[in-house]
Amino acid sequence: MKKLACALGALLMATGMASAEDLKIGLVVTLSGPPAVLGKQIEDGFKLAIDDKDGKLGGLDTELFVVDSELKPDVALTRVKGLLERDQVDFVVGTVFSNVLGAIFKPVTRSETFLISPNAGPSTLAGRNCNPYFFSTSYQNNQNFETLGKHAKEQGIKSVFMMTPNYQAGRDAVEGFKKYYDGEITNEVYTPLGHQDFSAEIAQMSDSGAEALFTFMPGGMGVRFVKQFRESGLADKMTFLSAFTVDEATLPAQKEAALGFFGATNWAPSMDLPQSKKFVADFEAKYGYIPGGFAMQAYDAALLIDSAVRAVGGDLSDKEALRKALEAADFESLRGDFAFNNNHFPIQDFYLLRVDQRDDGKFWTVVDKKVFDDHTDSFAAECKM
Amino acid sequence: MTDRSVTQDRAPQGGATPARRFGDAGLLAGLAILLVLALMPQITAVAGGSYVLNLVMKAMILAIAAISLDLLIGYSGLVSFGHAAFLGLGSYVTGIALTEGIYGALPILGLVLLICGGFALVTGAISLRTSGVYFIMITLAFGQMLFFALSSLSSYGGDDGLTLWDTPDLFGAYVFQTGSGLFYSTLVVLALTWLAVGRIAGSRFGRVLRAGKESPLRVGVVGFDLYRFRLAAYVIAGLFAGVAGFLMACHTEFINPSTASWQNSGTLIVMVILGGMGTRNGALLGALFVVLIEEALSRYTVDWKLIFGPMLVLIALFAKGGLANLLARVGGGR
Amino acid sequence: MSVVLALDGLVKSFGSLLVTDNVTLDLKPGECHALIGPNGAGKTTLINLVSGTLAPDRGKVVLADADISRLTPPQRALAGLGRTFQITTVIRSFSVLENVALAAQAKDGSSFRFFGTARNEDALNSRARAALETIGLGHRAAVRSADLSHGEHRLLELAMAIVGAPKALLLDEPMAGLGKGESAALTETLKTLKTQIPILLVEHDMEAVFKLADRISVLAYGKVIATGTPEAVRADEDARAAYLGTKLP
Amino acid sequence: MSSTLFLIQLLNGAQYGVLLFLIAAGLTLVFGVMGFINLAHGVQYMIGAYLTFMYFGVTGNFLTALLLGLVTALCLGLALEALVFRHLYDRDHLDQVLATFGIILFVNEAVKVIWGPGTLTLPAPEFLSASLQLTDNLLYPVYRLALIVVGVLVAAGLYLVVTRTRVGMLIRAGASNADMVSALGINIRRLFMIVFGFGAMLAGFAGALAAPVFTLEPGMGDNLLIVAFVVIIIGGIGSIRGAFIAAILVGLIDTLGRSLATDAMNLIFDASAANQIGPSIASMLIYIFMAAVLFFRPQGLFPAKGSA
Repeated sequence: MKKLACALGALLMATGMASAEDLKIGLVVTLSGPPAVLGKQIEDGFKLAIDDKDGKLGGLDTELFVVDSELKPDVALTRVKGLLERDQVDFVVGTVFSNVLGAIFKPVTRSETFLISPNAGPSTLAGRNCNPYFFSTSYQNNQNFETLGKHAKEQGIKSVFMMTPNYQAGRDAVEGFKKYYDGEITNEVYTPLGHQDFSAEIAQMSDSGAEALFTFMPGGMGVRFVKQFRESGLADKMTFLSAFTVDEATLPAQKEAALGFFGATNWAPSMDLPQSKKFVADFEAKYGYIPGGFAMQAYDAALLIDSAVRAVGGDLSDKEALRKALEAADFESLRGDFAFNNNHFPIQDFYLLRVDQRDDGKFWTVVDKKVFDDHTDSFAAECKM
Repeated sequence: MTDRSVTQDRAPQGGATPARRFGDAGLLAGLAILLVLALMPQITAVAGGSYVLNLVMKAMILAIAAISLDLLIGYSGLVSFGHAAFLGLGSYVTGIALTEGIYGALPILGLVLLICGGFALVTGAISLRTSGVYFIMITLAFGQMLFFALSSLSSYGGDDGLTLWDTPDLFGAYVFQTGSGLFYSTLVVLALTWLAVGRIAGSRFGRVLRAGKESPLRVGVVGFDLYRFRLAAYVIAGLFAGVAGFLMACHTEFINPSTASWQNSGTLIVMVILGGMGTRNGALLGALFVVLIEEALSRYTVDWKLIFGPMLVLIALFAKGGLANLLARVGGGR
Repeated sequence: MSVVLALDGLVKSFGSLLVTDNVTLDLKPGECHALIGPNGAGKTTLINLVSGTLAPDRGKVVLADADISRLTPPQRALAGLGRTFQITTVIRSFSVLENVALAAQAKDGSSFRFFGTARNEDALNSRARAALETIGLGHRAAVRSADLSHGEHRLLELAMAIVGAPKALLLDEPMAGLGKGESAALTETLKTLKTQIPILLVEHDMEAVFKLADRISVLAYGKVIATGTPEAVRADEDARAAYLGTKLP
Repeated sequence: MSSTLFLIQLLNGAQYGVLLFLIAAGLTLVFGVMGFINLAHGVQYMIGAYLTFMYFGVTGNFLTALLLGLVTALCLGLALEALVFRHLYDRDHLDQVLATFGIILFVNEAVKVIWGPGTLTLPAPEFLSASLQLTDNLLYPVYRLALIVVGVLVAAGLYLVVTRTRVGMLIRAGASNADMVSALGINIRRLFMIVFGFGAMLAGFAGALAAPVFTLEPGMGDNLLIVAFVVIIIGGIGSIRGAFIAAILVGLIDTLGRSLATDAMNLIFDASAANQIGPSIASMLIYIFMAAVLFFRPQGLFPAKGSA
């Protein structure tokens, strides 16, 4: 019994350490399993921003606590409570995935800690459950898909085959696309999450006679699908419209198989803006890979915190003032135009992107055309803020 | 036929065996663990803070599910690989009830018991036709079916899950609100589960289950329809796990299909084996161990599984009977 | 009631193989009826048909004037058919007493009682102890049954079979694996026991069979080829032929 | 659905089934013969894929890489057997579950640390990189056809080994009565070691073959392990024939289910509900199938213990 008590004591000590710093930020990302690639981008992007500010965001010594959500909502919840109660962070930045954000949302905002999402943007948090303590430097999930829908309509594409994973983000993708696209939809196919073999779906595509494919296959699913799609020969017959399927996270594995495929989002590493060019160059030099939107949004999240803390002169206790400062978004975003809407989601431009090969042989995305100018999400009206 | 007092002399304990004496030590150890848990709010106030208390609460809720699973694995020889389904179902019934405007804890718990019991009755009736590894897999199958069903509940968040903005109340008292109210409610449920499973194991009913674990044939031949006993045990375990699901929904203020995933079912099994099967204390210790060690290790490295994995292997290889037995040996050696 | 247990025209085949061929035999109060036959004669199948592990294709099993042919093994046990196994199947982690108490519990009201410590139920324990005394295992009541000797296991099985006061006993090779002395002792115990509960005995130990049995039936190729007193069977040509090379004592 | 499409889907289902068989075969042998629940079979599949990937990076030749990968997978399997599994043969099934679960955690994490968390790809061998024109606009990689052929060959080979050879006889005898085999003077431990090493190699082989189609990821074997268990349960534990038939059935049901479930639900529900329910039903299908098989045949389709 005594031994147990000692062990318990040691454990409590180990898990209960905290130290005092000026500005404490908790970063909740997924660092386990294949999605760790995305979590790493966010971590690297955020750290790069802190480095660029010489370790002081808003002029305060900054301490960063990185925790791994393991893509398990309950694990994320436990660790976030650790950040809030043990480490007493001033900001929580996260997450990659909507389900993890949903799990941590209530405890973080209830503790009146500002929560900034560098990626996940579920519709409920943009709409009826918007919150004074929640900000997003990314987008509302549907917006990338709306971009593709609008593009498809503008191009006069007559029929589309839709395929997304069978989960909430997949459903949002279909809904977002349909909001602007009014042509024929030949099929709506939902695959299991983590799907391995797309041959059955590809056979359906070839049979459907659709003019274009709309898909959303993040991570490893995207790598497998793009490879199998290219092998099937359909790439020459259907226009490939996608989001999060051919991006900087997956292109290193997809390589030429993805060449010429379309994506859509709010930024591309090839973008011709001085701050963006510097960011991409620094990032590549430091981490050895091309940053994607995840890294950019994390970098912006750090800049946002920097600007707000600076504006309130480092006084983190006046939450009202701090919120005002955050809402002002007084920083130079890597993507160019950036302002917050009433629901604390960005008002920004959206682009159609195309996969291209750089001179050094690496693959990245380039802007094909601007689809939306100062786009606001569709749920802001539901937000009573 | 024979003078009873004479035979009483020969076997004064009514058939006391070493196992019986061990059981008494187990009772004390279990009470000691529960006492330490009861003092956790005070202990964590000194070291660890509310974060550690939260962890302990999470472990306690999982311990309720693990102890109920031990009724199946440890006492009945039924390795259910779908026990997390009841956790998931319990939390979803709670979450959906709250969303639909039912706030009373009693009606919600009634619904949880009704639905989890019904699910256990139907799936158990089918699963118990099989045995051994086939039983493991068919319970997995039902767990997966429920998981996919919960994931497809689009109006309740689909696989993104659902944040719960309300808390069940008991006659206007918020004893299930996260914080000390929920802590003591959980403690009470945990203690009741621990007691109940112990009582059940020692009862006539439990004796049939334990005998059936060793020799289903023998139990049938003396005149028991083991299927009915096992089905009842399966339903009882499902009810306890369902209540654990209710507490989990209150604790996390969030429901998510991953609660019902096969990985979670696996974790519950690991808790039971790790702690020691057929001893309620084992499941209790196993749950505490897994939750606390995971969290402590993950503080040091993202790749904590590189340490935790071999730890499990070593326990499997060298700690026969799991942590509870290890503890008993340490206790006995004093 | 002149017949306790009757097998009436039992037939069972596995595919095209007829393993039980129209077997009819009965068991009267106070007697021991032994069933003998060479290996492969269908004794095991017959036992399974009687105890309910297998269902007959035709024919019926009647216990105390009630047709039990369609009952499950537990139901047959409750109806009053006690049995032991060729291979010992006791609950090894239970004490000897608790094994027997478990069997007693089956016949004593509902076992769907979730509270109360079964181990402390005096009514069950005293009946169990009485059964143990009857077969001479009373002094081992507190021992974990895994620690019993092989012979003691057989006795424990017997105690479990009789504690519910069955109407008939079905013993499957109770002497198997016993030493000479143990076997003789068990024979004596059974001799007393059969006066209270008639016994259908399947046994290889011919010495014990001829000492115990009041009647013997010889089974060959699934058929009963001879039935009668030990003396009559000893003299029977067919029985001798079936045991070709084996000398009946 | 047109009949051409239906035929193509049958082909796809068969191909998935064959791959499942390659994974399930080793599992059912180890499980059936040794009565050992090896949850680590999935990570052995992953190891096979990653080793082949690594050797491909060095040699640039798929077949050489595959061969080297298999040898290494075999060695790792034997090492695991000697370090862990050997000490658990006589123990409770659940101790085996705990130990092999620990191995899963460790190996998945180790792979992530060594090769990184990202998805990796392995090209198909040069001589199989062509494609067949299946319909006017659909190509079918020859590699996938080769996969079916290899799977069928492995199935036939295994079946012959188990039913016709002395080792096969020992394997079957060892499954039904280990004591008897020992009594015959056979070293049952060595037999188990061989079976285990072979099972690990078979899993690695499946992983290496699947890599060009399915890509590589840490944890890539976990979900397939569950499906492989479903396969061997449906087929009957220890039965090669059962595993093969069940694998093909599961492959077909899963593939056809995914392409038909939504259409089928459209007959009952309106379009949006069908889109909601169909994919969920498709995901559940193999589990529903397993539960149904076990309901009618609690020991699987080919329960004969110890037979092939």
